[in-house]
Formats: sequence, C-alpha cells, structure tokens
Amino acid sequence: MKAKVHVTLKPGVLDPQGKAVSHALQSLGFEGVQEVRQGKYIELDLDETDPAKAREAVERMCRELLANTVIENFTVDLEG
Amino acid sequence: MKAKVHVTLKPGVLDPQGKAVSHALQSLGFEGVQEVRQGKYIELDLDETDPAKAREAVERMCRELLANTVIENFTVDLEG
Amino acid sequence: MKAAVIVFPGSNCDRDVAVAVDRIMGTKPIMLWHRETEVPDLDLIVVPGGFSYGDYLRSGAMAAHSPVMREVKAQAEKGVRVLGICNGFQILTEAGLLPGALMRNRGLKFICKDVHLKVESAGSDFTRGYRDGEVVRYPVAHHDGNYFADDETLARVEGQGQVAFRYAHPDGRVDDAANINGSRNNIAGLFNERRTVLGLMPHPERLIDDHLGGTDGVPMFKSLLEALS
Amino acid sequence: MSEITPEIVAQHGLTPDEYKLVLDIMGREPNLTELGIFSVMWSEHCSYKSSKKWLKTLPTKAPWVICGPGENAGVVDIGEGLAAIFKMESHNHPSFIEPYQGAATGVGGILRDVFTMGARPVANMNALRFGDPSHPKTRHLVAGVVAGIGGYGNCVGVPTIGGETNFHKSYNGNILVNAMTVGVAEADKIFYSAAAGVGNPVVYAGSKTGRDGIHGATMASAEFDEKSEEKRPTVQVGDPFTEKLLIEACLELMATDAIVAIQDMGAAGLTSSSFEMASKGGLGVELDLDRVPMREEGMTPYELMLSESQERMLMVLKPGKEDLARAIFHKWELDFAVIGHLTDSGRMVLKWHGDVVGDLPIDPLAMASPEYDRPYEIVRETRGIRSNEITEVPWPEALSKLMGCPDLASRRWIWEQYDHMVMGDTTQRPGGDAGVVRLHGSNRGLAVTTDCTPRYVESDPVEGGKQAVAEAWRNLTAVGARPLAITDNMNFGNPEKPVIMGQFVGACQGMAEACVTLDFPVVSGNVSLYNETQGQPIMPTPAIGAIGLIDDLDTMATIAFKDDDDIILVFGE
Ligand SMILES: Nc1ncnc2c1ncn2[C@@H]1O[C@H](COP(=O)(O)OP(=O)(O)O)[C@@H](O)[C@H]1O
Repeated sequence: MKAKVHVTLKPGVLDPQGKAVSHALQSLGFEGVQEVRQGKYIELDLDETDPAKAREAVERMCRELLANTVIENFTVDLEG
Repeated sequence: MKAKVHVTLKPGVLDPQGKAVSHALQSLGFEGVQEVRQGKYIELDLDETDPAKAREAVERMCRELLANTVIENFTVDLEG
Repeated sequence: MKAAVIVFPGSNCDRDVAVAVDRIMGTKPIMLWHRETEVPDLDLIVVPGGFSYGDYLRSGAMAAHSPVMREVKAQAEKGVRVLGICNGFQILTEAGLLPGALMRNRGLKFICKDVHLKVESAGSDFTRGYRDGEVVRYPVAHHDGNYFADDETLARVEGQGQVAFRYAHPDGRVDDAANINGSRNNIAGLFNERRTVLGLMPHPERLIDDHLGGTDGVPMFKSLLEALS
Repeated sequence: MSEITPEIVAQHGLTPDEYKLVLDIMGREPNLTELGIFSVMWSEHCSYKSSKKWLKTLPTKAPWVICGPGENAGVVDIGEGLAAIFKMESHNHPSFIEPYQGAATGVGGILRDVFTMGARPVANMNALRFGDPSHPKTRHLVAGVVAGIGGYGNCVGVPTIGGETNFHKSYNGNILVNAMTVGVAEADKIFYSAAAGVGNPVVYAGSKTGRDGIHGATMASAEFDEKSEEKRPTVQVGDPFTEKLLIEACLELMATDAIVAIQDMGAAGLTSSSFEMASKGGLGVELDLDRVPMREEGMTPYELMLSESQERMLMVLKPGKEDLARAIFHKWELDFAVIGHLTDSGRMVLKWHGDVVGDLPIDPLAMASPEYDRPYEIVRETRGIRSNEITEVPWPEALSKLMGCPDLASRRWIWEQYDHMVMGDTTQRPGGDAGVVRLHGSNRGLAVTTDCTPRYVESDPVEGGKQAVAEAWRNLTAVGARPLAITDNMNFGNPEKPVIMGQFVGACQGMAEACVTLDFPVVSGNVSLYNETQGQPIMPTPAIGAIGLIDDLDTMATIAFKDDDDIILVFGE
C-alpha cells in the first residue's frame, strides 16, 4: 500500500522558506496571500498490506527519520 | 480560505532525495519500502473567499513560481 | 565594453566576479540591483553565484522572477552575452533562458572543491580561449548542481552542441565516477542555441590568480574581452 | 499578574539567596516580566558568575589591541588602517537537541557579534567535539552539525576556512560546537555598544520576534498560558538569508554617520542587549514593547523580553537619523521599528500600550549580578605515561592504526561541505595548519586557527591550557604568520564540583602563562559550563581560536612537500 506523509513545522517555529515565498508572491503581484508555510510531502510504496501495521511502521519512520520532531509535526495517510 | 498545494516531481525525473531517504530507511532496518518520492507541501492563507477564483489564482502561483513545470507537477486543494 | 553584474538579495559571489571582470577585462562592471527596471545597453551581463532569496523554495526560482530579469531576458533576446555562474546558472534555467533544471546533488551534500572539466566546445565567445577537449580545473561550491533535462531536450542540446563543459577526470575521461553531482551526461555548463548565453555550475572567478591556487578561470574572461571589444 | 512563588523563582534558575537580592534591589516583589529579566541577566551564560574571577586573570593587553574582552568581539590593529575583529562562541546544548539548527544558529550568532562592531566577516572557523564514533547518536549529530554550519555559512557567503574535530566518549551526551568568526573593519570605524545621548531613539532591526527559545521559563509561563507547550519551541530556526541581508544593511548604515551604539540580540535577546547598552552608557532606557515587530499573535511583554529569535539588532541612533536608517533596512526588506529612547533615569522602564509593565534599576541589577569564588582543586597528573608501560607495535601497523583513527583521519569530508572559497580571497584552504584569507585588494593575509587537546587538559589543566595556546601559536607561525591575539571558548563540566572548577582555573592559569610569554593576548571569549550528563563531565576543553598576520602572501608556507630532493628538517625539542 501507499503512505502519504506530510511533515510541517510546528506552529510558532520560524519558517524562513514560507516567509520568502510569501514575499515573492507579493512582488509578483499576487495580492491577498496572508501566510505561507512550507513543508515536506513524502510518498512511500510499502509491501505491507495491513493498514494498522503499515501505519505503525510509517509513524516509526517519521519519528526516526522523516520528521524532526523537535520542530516538526507529521501526519500519515494510507491508501490502497 | 486555505489552499494546500502539493508539488511533486514528474514521473521519470530521478528523485535524489527520495532515493536517499529510501536508502536511509533501509539502513535503519525498515524493510519492505519499495519507492520513496519526496515533494513539497505548501499551505497558503488566502483572503479570497470564492473557490473558483481562489483556485485560479493559486494555480497561477504554481505555474509562475511554486512549481518548476520542467520537472514538477502540482495539485491544489482548497479548504474552508 | 560595458558589463554588469546582477545583485539579488542573497547573492554572494557578486563582488568576486566583479573583481574578475575588472581585473581581467579591464572594466569595472556596473552592479545592477534586482529591482532595477531600466538597464542601459550592455555587452555582457553576469548573473553571479550565491543564495538569491536564500534559495528557498527552489534554487534560483524567486530570482528568476525579479524585475531585473525581465531586462536581462530582453537583452539576451538581442544577443547580449549572458554568463550565469552557479546560482546564476540555476536562475537562467528557472527564467527559461537555458533548458533543463538543476536539482539537489545526487549525494545530497553541499560540495566545495576543485573539479576537472572537459571543454566540449571552444567555439563560443566564452570559451574561445580554451581548446576543444582541453581539461581545466575550476572550483565548485553548490548544493543543487545536478543537471536534469528530459530525453528529448537532452538529445537536442547534445545534437546542437550546446554542452560547454562536462565533469571529467584530470585526463579528460568523462564517466560516472567523475560526475560529482549526478548531472545528466555529466553536464557542468550549457549554452543556449545561439551560444550567447552560458550557464555553468563551476566558478571560473575563483581561480584567477596564483594566490588562490591557479589561473584556469582567466581564459574565460579573456575570451569575452576579445570577443566583445 | 501571577504571584511569584518559590517554585516560579526556582524555575527561573534563581537560588533563594539570589531572589533575596532581587527583592532588595527592587524594594518590592517583582512581577513575572521583571523576574524573567533577572533570571536571564543573572544566568551563568550572561553573568559569567562562576568564571568572571578567573577570566580577569587572562592577559588582554598589547600595543596592537584596540579592544579587549567586554564588547561583542575583540579588536586588534592589523596595520594600514585596518582592524581584525573576532570571537568564538559555543552553541553546545542547542546543537545536541537539534544538530542542524543548533549549529546553524551558532554560526549566525557569532557572525552578528562580529559585524555588530562594524566588520565585514571574512572567515569562519568551527571547533567540534563529538562522542564516540560508535555511539548510536554520533553519526546523526555529526551529519546534522556539519550540514548546519555549512547551511548557514555557505548561504551568508562567508568562507569557512578551518576548524578541528575530535571524538571522545566523554562528549556522548554533550557535544561541543564552537564557532568563530573573523571580520575586517577600518580601524577608526569600530562600533561599540555603550549607549549615549539622553532622548536618542532606540531602534530595532532585522527579523520579527517570535516565541523562540524562551527557556527556563516554560513552566512558569504556562501558568498564564495553557497552550504554551506547542507554542514555545526551545529550538530556534536560523534564517541565513535574513542574516546576509542584515550584514549588508548594517554595513550600509554604518557607512553613514547615524549610529551611536549597536548591539546584536543574542542570548536573552532584547533583555541583555538593552541592559548592556544602557548599563555601559550609564543611562536609562524606556521601551514601548508593543512596537516590537512580532511574528505571532498574542505575545506578552515577558515573551518579548526573553525571546531569542535570531537575526535581530538593537541600535541607538543619532536624533533625526531614523528615516535614513529605515530606508536602508526597508531596501534590504528587513523589519525596522523605533521602539524606545534613552533616559537619564538609570532605569529600564517597559511599556505596553502605554502602561508600565516593568521598571527595574539598571546598574544595581547589572553590577549586583552574583559573582562566585567557587572552591577548586587542581588535579595535575604530571606523571605521564612511561615507555615501559607501552606495548610495542611494529611501526607500519602503528602508523596505519593512527591514520585510521577518527581523531587523525582526514577531515576533507567535512570541509568539502563548507564553501571555503567564497569572497575570492582564500589563499590557504582547509587542510593545512591554519586557514588564510587575503585582506581584500592587498597582498597581506590573515591566518586563523583553532586548537585544543582536551586529554592534555584533563591530565594536567595548567599544562593543557598552555599547550592549547602554544599549538595555536605554532599553527599560525607554520603558515608564515605573525601571531596577534586569541579568543577562547572555555567548555567545562559543572563548576560546582571542585575538580571541574580546578580544571577551569588551571586551564586559565596555563593559558595566561603562555599568553604572557608569547605576547599573545586574549581579546574575546566565551564560557560554557555545566556540560555534564548524569554526572559525567566532558573532558575539559578550552578551545583556542587565534589569528595572525602575513605581511606578504608570497612568503606564505603550506604543508605540501614541493619538489623532489627538497631537504626535510625537524627542529624544536
Ligand atoms: N570542523 C572542521 N571544519 C573545517 N575544517 C576542519 C574541521 N576540522 C578539521 N578541519 C581542518 O582539517 C585540517 C586538519 O585538522 P587537525 O587534524 O585538527 O589539524 P592539526 O592537528 O594539524 O591542527 C585542518 O586544516 C583543519 O582546519
């Protein structure tokens, strides 16, 4: 099955990338963009077919590698 | 309203980061991960309240800045 | 001869390349701020290295949309020579002045070291000071130098002789072991079709005197001087 | 406002005695904002309460010293109207928690210390100490720290031209990340932090203030804000792009005649920067905290005063120069705000939408910061190792073992991740005895090195302290430079233990002796204590950063053998 992982900065953590993107959008003439936050999106193809086990494995991967839990949160969605 | 943008590499474009992540997962002892693809996830807070207009604006932002359409695809989801 | 160096917020090789232009070409380039919308007629525009806009989002992406780049495109259109080094190369691809894209290095790490390059084509105003097939040593310093183009584009740029430099061994062999960052076909530098625009990841301005460890970068600026004066 | 309980006092790291002193100075119970200010001003980090007594014994003078310890960085004359400004600083704990951001913000902080004084940064160095290579965390920490140092330094465009890297199990739970920056300024255009001119505007420039790194106080402040945990990341995220803009903007403003005093907001942010400026100038300051540029909703005066958000500066301007300064900072797309003015009251008055929310005397607080004469015991194991205690190994085997050992192996894999050539003046790249950068547009160069051998300091703090200074001296002379001055980064364990305190005192004594003998003064430095985990201290690590001058780069020496038949000489004892 497929796992879709979103890794985002915790609220309150400075997001220099988001800040720069929002500046750039403004200077390109896009109005009315309040805040931009940038995160990571990771797709994994798994052999595992049991959703509970897959979720558990992917959450472990997030904690150990994919996300930096000191400053980032993550969510895991499973598909197929 | 809020727009959620996913920017992913086009199929066929080699993804060095995804590949490195999948290697790293293996060496951490995670088995059964077939492929990993890494993309970007961008959240935008918009003043616009009309979904059609918001989508159009965000898609333009993607084409002009957020994605490099030589190598990347994007999707836009609206919320609230 | 009139030259300009573009300065984006976050450029950091702007002064280095201005020194090289001044010292070797004998002309002080004007420094053009990214917000500039009126640019005098020029003979050479240099888009320097650095981290324009922090290289946030994608290297070169935001700089490619800054006001001054409209002028750069217009002048490039007219045949003004444009040299993009490192971040400058990334910006030129993002701006559509050169085909393809520069992705994260295959090894994912920033790489700063001298590399050897095979000169693929000495037939340009940038490279006439070198010989075809000559091997030169230039420093690289980048995180995103992994050149990508789809098969069709790659076939086209190869077919039209647009490749300027390839990562090579000191003896000129070009193979995967010499490919420091995973670039397709070991491409380190690329011309546009008319060979009036050159983008390259390595830094010729970093090896221009013996105190810096060599002078392999000098011929590029001499070439331009000869061609443009 | 919540009442100050003994728990809240303890959570702010103040002892009951120290709190008594607070009450004496205030003449009343402080409110939470005021308590927070005392807490950071009297922290070990800001007050040097354990180390002050001994730091004063280091020699700091020489005819070429323009400014010794006490300012943001040390300044030495390098001739032809130029000055070198440099300092080393630790970011040990944050780098252990989050190696990338911890190391990155360490580089950012030391860069600001140097350009605050008017210098353009021209070289970075980094002295790193990690745990045992086989320890499960080491690999992750090394990778993150090196990437973070590179990520920040490469982006701001200052070459990282050297450093040192050691591995030892004593650092398993407490890695050391010491970063050094060297800058160059015109000798008659140095900027200092002492405020002057009653009525002059106090301005804020750089990034907005968020809830970054408000530590020590997390629990206490939870009382007036339930959702605090999520909101208070203790790790700051660095923004090197903003730092680069801040460098350019500050240098542009410094080229005008607008600045009276300037100070970066480092540890303890707005609190220590405003206190130091006012205290040094013998003045008072009034701040309208609601005018501070804020990144987040609902920030309180407490949070604004204690935030450690990065890439921020505080300045006192000449009257009427606000618009000039604003225009420059806006050109570089940075925040700028007039947030207060100087007064003659000798007090710091904090206002929030017109109401006074804090009122503290400056000098009593700054002067009365505790100073401890901690008991110490200098343990010197001068016995050394005897040759009959060593089992002999055939030399090829010994050599290959040495070459393969992590402390001696090549560091190329580290410095290749650092841009060591940007700015186009690196005349000696990493890999030699010292890094060398050319003074721009001249044929002179600055040589820079960092050195310390912690195991020597552990076996004999005095000799080890001497040796670290001597090695730095040798590394400079080895490239052909005339050594000028040093900065230090004193990394030790818990100073409340006499043996650890003895390591610190002994190292200071040894350093002082070497510095006097070599005419090699200490012009800046930093102290990092309490580097212990579960009672296990790090090896004592007084890292020395040193600079020297090469008058003619054509005479610079490098370590490579040059030609066949060259003669090899060994000299010294
Ligand atoms: N963390 C680091 N960053 C940059 N350069 C480093 C680092 N660690 C070591 N180096 C460089 O590697 C070389 C060898 O280091 P080291 O073994 O400490 O040298 P030495 O003992 O001769 O002073 C030196 O040039 C030093 O500057």
